[in-house]
Amino acid sequence: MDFESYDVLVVGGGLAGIRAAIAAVEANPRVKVGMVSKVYPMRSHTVSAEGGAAAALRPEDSYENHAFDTIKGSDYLADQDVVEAFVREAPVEVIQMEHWGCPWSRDPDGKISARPFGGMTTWRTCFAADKTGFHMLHAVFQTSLKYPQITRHDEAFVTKLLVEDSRCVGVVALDMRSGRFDAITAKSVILATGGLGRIYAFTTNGNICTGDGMALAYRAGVGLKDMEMVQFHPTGLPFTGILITEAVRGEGGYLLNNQGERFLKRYVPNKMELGPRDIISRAMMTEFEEGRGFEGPHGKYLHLDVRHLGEEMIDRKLPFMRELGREFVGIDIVTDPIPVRPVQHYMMGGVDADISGATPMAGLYAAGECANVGLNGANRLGSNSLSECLVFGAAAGRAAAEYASSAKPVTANPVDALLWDEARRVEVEFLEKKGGDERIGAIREEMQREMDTGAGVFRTKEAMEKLIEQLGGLRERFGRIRIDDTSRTFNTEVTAAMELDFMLELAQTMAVSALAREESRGAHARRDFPERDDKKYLKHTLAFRREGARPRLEYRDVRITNFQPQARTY
Amino acid sequence: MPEKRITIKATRYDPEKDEKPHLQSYEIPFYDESMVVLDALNYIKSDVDGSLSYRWSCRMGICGSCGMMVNGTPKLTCNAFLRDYWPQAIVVEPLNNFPIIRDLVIDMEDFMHKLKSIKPWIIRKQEIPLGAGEHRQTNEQIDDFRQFSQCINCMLCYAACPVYGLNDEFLGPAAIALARRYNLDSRDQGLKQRLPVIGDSEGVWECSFVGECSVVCPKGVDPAKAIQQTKLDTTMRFVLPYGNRE
Amino acid sequence: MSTGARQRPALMHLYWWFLFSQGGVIAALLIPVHVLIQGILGPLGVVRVVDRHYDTWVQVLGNPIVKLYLLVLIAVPFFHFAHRLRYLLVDFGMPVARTVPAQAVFYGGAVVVTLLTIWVLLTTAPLSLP
Amino acid sequence: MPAGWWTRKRHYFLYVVREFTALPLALWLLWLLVEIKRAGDGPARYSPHGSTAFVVFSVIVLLFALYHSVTFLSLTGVIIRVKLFDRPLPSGLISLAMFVLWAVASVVIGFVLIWFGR
Ligand SMILES: Cc1cc2nc3c(=O)[nH]c(=O)nc-3n(C[C@H](O)[C@H](O)[C@H](O)COP(=O)(O)OP(=O)(O)OC[C@H]3O[C@@H](n4cnc5c(N)ncnc54)[C@H](O)[C@@H]3O)c2cc1C
Ligand code: SF4
Ligand code: F3S
Ligand code: FES
Repeated sequence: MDFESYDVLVVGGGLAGIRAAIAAVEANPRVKVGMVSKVYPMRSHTVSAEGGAAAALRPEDSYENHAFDTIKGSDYLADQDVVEAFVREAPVEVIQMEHWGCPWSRDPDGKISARPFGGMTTWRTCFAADKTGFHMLHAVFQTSLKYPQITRHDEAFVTKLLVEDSRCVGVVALDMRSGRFDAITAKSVILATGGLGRIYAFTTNGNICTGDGMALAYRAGVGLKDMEMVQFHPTGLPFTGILITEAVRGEGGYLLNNQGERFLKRYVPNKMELGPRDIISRAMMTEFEEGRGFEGPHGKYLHLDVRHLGEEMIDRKLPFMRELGREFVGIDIVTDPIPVRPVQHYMMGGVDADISGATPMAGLYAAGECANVGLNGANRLGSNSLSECLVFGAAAGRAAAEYASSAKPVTANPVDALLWDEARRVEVEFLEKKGGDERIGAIREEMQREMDTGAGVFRTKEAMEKLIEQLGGLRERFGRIRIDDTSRTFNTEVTAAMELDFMLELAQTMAVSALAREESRGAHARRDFPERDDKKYLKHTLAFRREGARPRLEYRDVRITNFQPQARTY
Repeated sequence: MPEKRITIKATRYDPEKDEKPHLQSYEIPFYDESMVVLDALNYIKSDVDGSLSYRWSCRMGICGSCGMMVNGTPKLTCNAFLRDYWPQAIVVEPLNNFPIIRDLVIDMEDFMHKLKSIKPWIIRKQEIPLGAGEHRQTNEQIDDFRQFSQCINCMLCYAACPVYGLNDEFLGPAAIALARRYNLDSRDQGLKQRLPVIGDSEGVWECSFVGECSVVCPKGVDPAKAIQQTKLDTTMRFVLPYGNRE
Repeated sequence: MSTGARQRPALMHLYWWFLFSQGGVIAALLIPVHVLIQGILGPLGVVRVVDRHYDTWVQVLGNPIVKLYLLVLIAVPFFHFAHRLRYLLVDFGMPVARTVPAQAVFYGGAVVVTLLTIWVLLTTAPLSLP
Repeated sequence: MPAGWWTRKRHYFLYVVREFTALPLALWLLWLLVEIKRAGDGPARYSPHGSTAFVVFSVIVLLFALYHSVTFLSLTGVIIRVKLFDRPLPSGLISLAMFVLWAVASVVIGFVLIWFGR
């Protein structure tokens, strides 16, 4: 059997994945890079990022300030050496994106402009109107087309990592179009598969954000770090969960309760609308609980008001928000307040990776939202993620190219057997499955509902224990699923089933990790343990898979360099 | 009040079984005024018939994957509201002018090649080093190409263009709009390299300015304008005695 | 789609398009008023028009500026018409209209009309300077 | 692509009409050429066209001609880019200028055609 073989294989065609692929080629023009993605790269969810990418570019800013804001934002769970390296690289990467054609919005002098963002103490968020992710992704994807060394496998769904002698040597991918299973081997593999928002019912994430890469690594024995840390964004549109960017508040929008009051003065008096996401989301939930929210057909909501900014400003800086309001809510944000409520948005946790993206498994790297390199800790600051994709995508690309240059080539022998096993597994579990009676849609919706209640903005022991139990039941039901689609051609039902399989696994690690962290830190807010506990929990959680049992947890100290933990008030 | 219902007729085609595509009818509840055609498809897939295949992801009109023919017009299904059609049935078909892979999924490899052929990246005679910082560019200079940089590659314009339907060698609206996006970028110096492709017989000259591409474009790109402007600019370069031929 | 080694845009198309657009402008700006006055108001006798009487018509036609104007008015739009009709045939499912021989026929036709116009203008009313 | 694609949508149909204007306009210009040629026939034999059929034909041509002018001139506004003080002029303004030009040209030509008539 023959198979594609690369030096570096990137799984994921989002910002992190493409950045990694280019970095690998630029590090060593002789490397052959493969890029697998389950959707065409420009469909990756990076495309929906709106607000901007943080980089200390302006003279009045400094690396120290960016580092401190990030660490404080993380509620001191960030690894400080990683943060310090990140803030130095971010400006370089933003300039690199500029050279690749990203249409950054500019200051009058022609330099890249910046806007204020939540939890950042100065104007540091570079933006391309309010379609930053869209412009960055298209710029980097189109730039990647000029490298003949990069070969793409579009619409190929990775189902498993190929591991030989505890070294990652490639992946098994289902080619959506032909229904064929291929082994795609490589001397090193980079996971850049993005977030897992679809584990929740109410999320800003797109349909493809199902955490596949995390699950792939987890199944291969790699630990998942800080899986309890899930970010809820304060301003999602009710019903759809479509995001209204934080830039709306950055540009001066107000959050109002049903009394027309800027209620944040009771929660983050010094920062008001520019407070960090975790605190504002909690403030909003508290307003709901105390009866100061609006009631709508899709539940409670509050108002985000930009009417005072004026039409000219809105059209220049927030045109996409106006478009979204008009098309999806039927309002004009120039004259109407926007209904919003907190919504699942980002996964701080992810595949355990170090500052160069290396995971504990030889040959396996991770970058972007699916990785946890220790940058975001317990709460990511808005606009740090796009920069993270660039900085750590590039780092992983370079490291993987370096590793590949000295690694042994992959041999066909075990790969063939592994491929055959995996193809057989999918066939038995999904394609040829007969007699099941559970709809995957039903299981997925129930999982999402349970996660919304059990692992939402506020958490309690009881709710999480119930959640874990429910997830166990869902796992059992998943064993009896029914697949209507028997075709090999573009079978999206089988891929949806595999995604659900991944998500059920991840949901369990999230709930178990969250239950074990008996404190409140950043996005992890426990009603039963409302205080931060640095003595016991200034540590990363690591979850390892155990067959048929709850994951095994380990803890690892957070690396502190220059910033000693203090109380986190804004 | 009894629950409202709506009928969706969707194209079904499985190359392993069917000779040609046919429509299948589904009646589903229309339970929320904000429901879009994509929600209806998702309802069908999750609760009625799991074998219906289509692409989607962002459900906010930015990833470009959910384009289909809705009652004969190319639309982003995540942005086509059921309330605009109800109580009539809605016919959902794969985008016109493309080969069908399966059900509502089209084959867009052709565009991926065309996209690459126009060299959609910044071309410089002399790269400036990263250490030298950014190229200076004013917001007004960005305005020159802003519109053409909004393309989400959704392929609605190709589905709407009869010229592409007749001759799939035609470079087509989105690819030319993107070429123009780079040609108008003050940082780019690659016009000369792109001209042979966009100015070829199957490039801009194939377009007869039907203009439907711009009508259906969900992002206001106005590819028809990009194409005609390219024709004019190219002509100026070569026809006028003082044109810059390089 | 040929993405080969071609170094320049397809020059022939470029010239055709140039003539097409010029013809379009001229047709748009000039033709309606001629049709209105010479085709409708004149024959109906609503207004006096130069071409209703032999002497005024010949006198005007003798003017070299008028001759030049008429050449532009009649000949240039034909390149526009040729272009549009050729593309229309393609749109109606006749790809032959795309070929070089078809181009020769259509634009050749416009050239013929141009020559014809020159001949007519030179042979009818004798040049008379006003 | 079915041959009748252009009948399926109003916009496609209008496009085909727009392109089709070429034919009536061409015929009318050919008539004008004949009219000029006949000026060579001499004073005795010259008689200008004036039949009802010809007037009806001209009315139809006029409708096509107006359609051509309106579509062509407004589309021109979209295509032409003019920058004044480094800011692009709005396309509406360019179209407007084209329409003004059309009006002026029509008045001047109409004036000449009528003034020299007798
Ligand atoms: C609505 C929204 C707005 C945001 N706004 C901002 C912002 O303003 N600033 C900011 O910094 N961050 C923002 N974020 C966060 C940020 O956009 C994301 O964290 C980031 O884009 C993730 O990029 P990525 O490359 O890791 O993953 P993605 O862009 O999600 O890409 C994942 C890739 O992996 C591929 N893939 C996944 N699974 C598989 C599989 N099994 N097989 C093959 N391929 C697979 C997919 O096809 C895709 O190409 C926002 C996020 C959202 C949802
Ligand atoms: S030009 Fe418009 S319609 Fe065409 S692909 Fe781009 S966004 Fe879609
Ligand atoms: S519809 Fe087609 S013909 Fe030209 S103007 Fe648009 S590409
Ligand atoms: S789902 Fe992304 S554009 Fe419709």
